[in-house]
Amino acid sequence: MNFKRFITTLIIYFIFWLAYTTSLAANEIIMGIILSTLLSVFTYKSFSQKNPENNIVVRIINLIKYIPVFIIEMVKANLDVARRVINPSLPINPGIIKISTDLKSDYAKLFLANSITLTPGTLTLDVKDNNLFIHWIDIESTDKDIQKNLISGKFEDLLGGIF
Amino acid sequence: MILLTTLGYIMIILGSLFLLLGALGIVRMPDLYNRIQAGTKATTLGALSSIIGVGLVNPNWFFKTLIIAIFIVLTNPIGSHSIARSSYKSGLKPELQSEIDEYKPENIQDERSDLR
Amino acid sequence: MRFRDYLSLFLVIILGFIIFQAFDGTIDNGLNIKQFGEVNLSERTSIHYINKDVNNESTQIIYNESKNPESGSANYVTSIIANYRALDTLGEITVLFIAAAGLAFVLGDHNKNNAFASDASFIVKIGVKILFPLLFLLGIYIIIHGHLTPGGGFQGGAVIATAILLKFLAYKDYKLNHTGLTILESFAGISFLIIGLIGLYTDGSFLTNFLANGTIGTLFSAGVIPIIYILIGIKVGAELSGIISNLINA
Amino acid sequence: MMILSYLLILLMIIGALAAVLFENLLNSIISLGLISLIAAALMFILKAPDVAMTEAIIGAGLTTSIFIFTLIKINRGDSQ
Repeated sequence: MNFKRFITTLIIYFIFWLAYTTSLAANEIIMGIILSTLLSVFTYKSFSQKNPENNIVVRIINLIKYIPVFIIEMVKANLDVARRVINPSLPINPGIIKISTDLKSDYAKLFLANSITLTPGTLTLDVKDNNLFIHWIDIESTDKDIQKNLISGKFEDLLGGIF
Repeated sequence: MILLTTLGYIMIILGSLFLLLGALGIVRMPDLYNRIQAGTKATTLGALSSIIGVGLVNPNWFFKTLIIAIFIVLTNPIGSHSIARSSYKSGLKPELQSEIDEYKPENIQDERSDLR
Repeated sequence: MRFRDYLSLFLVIILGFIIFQAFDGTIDNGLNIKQFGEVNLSERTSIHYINKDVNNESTQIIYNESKNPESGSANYVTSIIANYRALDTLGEITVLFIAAAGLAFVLGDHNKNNAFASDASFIVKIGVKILFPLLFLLGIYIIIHGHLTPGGGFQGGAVIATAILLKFLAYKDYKLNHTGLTILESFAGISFLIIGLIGLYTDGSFLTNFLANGTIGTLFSAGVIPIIYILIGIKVGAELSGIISNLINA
Repeated sequence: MMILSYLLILLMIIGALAAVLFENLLNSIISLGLISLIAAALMFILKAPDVAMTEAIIGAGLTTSIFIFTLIKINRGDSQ
């Protein structure tokens, strides 16, 4: 039993429990601790990260850094959609491209794919090994490096730091 | 307190505006993939901002709305990815103007046997 | 006959003895069930309900402060489902059990393949990995807080079944342990009956609330209601998961 | 709130008609899910959150998927 992973899982479940109950009564907290311990005994192996590169403090700092970047990109994406939809000539030039990623862990790839789906003009079609297949609404460049920079450049370092 | 309430209502209105834009996008875009693009982004931010707005108007519910927001952010892109991928695999070709389609050679293996 | 068969025979005999005792008219502490027509109905509906003095009861019930109110559950829908009409609920979960059993009878071959030829895509798989425990925890939360907030055994059990459905959708080889499900289901059903019988012995009517009610609005309150709802949650969750598993793996 | 209820009821009727009129059974099943979802919203408007939760989870989630699995099985039996 990997104690570190177990404790991390337990704490995450407990935070979720606190948010579900939105109460700090002693009964609720005791119940939450008991239940999250039980649940993490059974699921910590599949839920937690195997060998994270950074320690927990760095990961949390990266997570805090990641959230505003993500929200700004999401708002930009919506403004982008609005711009394209309202424009009478419908300026789109779609295509499906492949970019590679340096991220190793599964969760990091998942969050990268989700972030790409929610950022301007891109939609992740599939992830295979180290490649992401992306439907791009307006192909700005055919050069791989520029594509990678434009699509996943903002997230890769932060996500690599979190997971 | 009145500031929070006002902020909450502004966020709800903004959210509905984004949802409206998303609906417009779904009508105007030419093919399924572009429609999903417009739909996902608009519904995610629209639902997110509406639900957090509700949480700001009624602060007792804030953490619960935060949980709903986390679930939306996690599940919405997964769902749209799933729809896009399965329609590609079942043979719906995207309308491509520049003919760039690097996903094509990959679609031979592991066809998931869906309906029929 | 194996040991298991003897054990079940023994349990059935004990249950029959208990029921016979309950119906026996010779026990004289008022707990016996009388013959049809001899019963004074106003003694039978609900003891607390009959003893309540409506005219002079001017105390308001205050959330988180009032102690030992009538049913003790802050969510009055729950107090009806798991207290006043608990016998109906027992019938309802029996109906669900019969439905699940019928489906298992028709389709119950667990050795066949999954309905899907291959795993889902990478994103769905990893997403389910994150979502499954959180949804499971949500289901447990809904079940445990059935007497405080909207929701309860049926809803929470369905949420848990949905979480398991997600696992089935994502992983081709995911299999449920049907023996375990059966044990959980039987345990929940039998405990429900035993709680009812304890109520019959201590307070004279089946499924009475025989525990102290506690302060209304706290987690450990409402006596027997949360226990019944947790058992219902276990039973509903196990049955719905069994239905899903039968449908997919048959 | 009244107008919203009427709109939702109208949508429900449209969904029910669609469920009957669609040629493809998969479309009918999805319309049924839509009906359940709107019914859940209506239950919430009528201040019955317990029923709304049950309707949303069982009606829109579990029943739809169970119908779809049944459909998969029926189609498989046809082809063989």
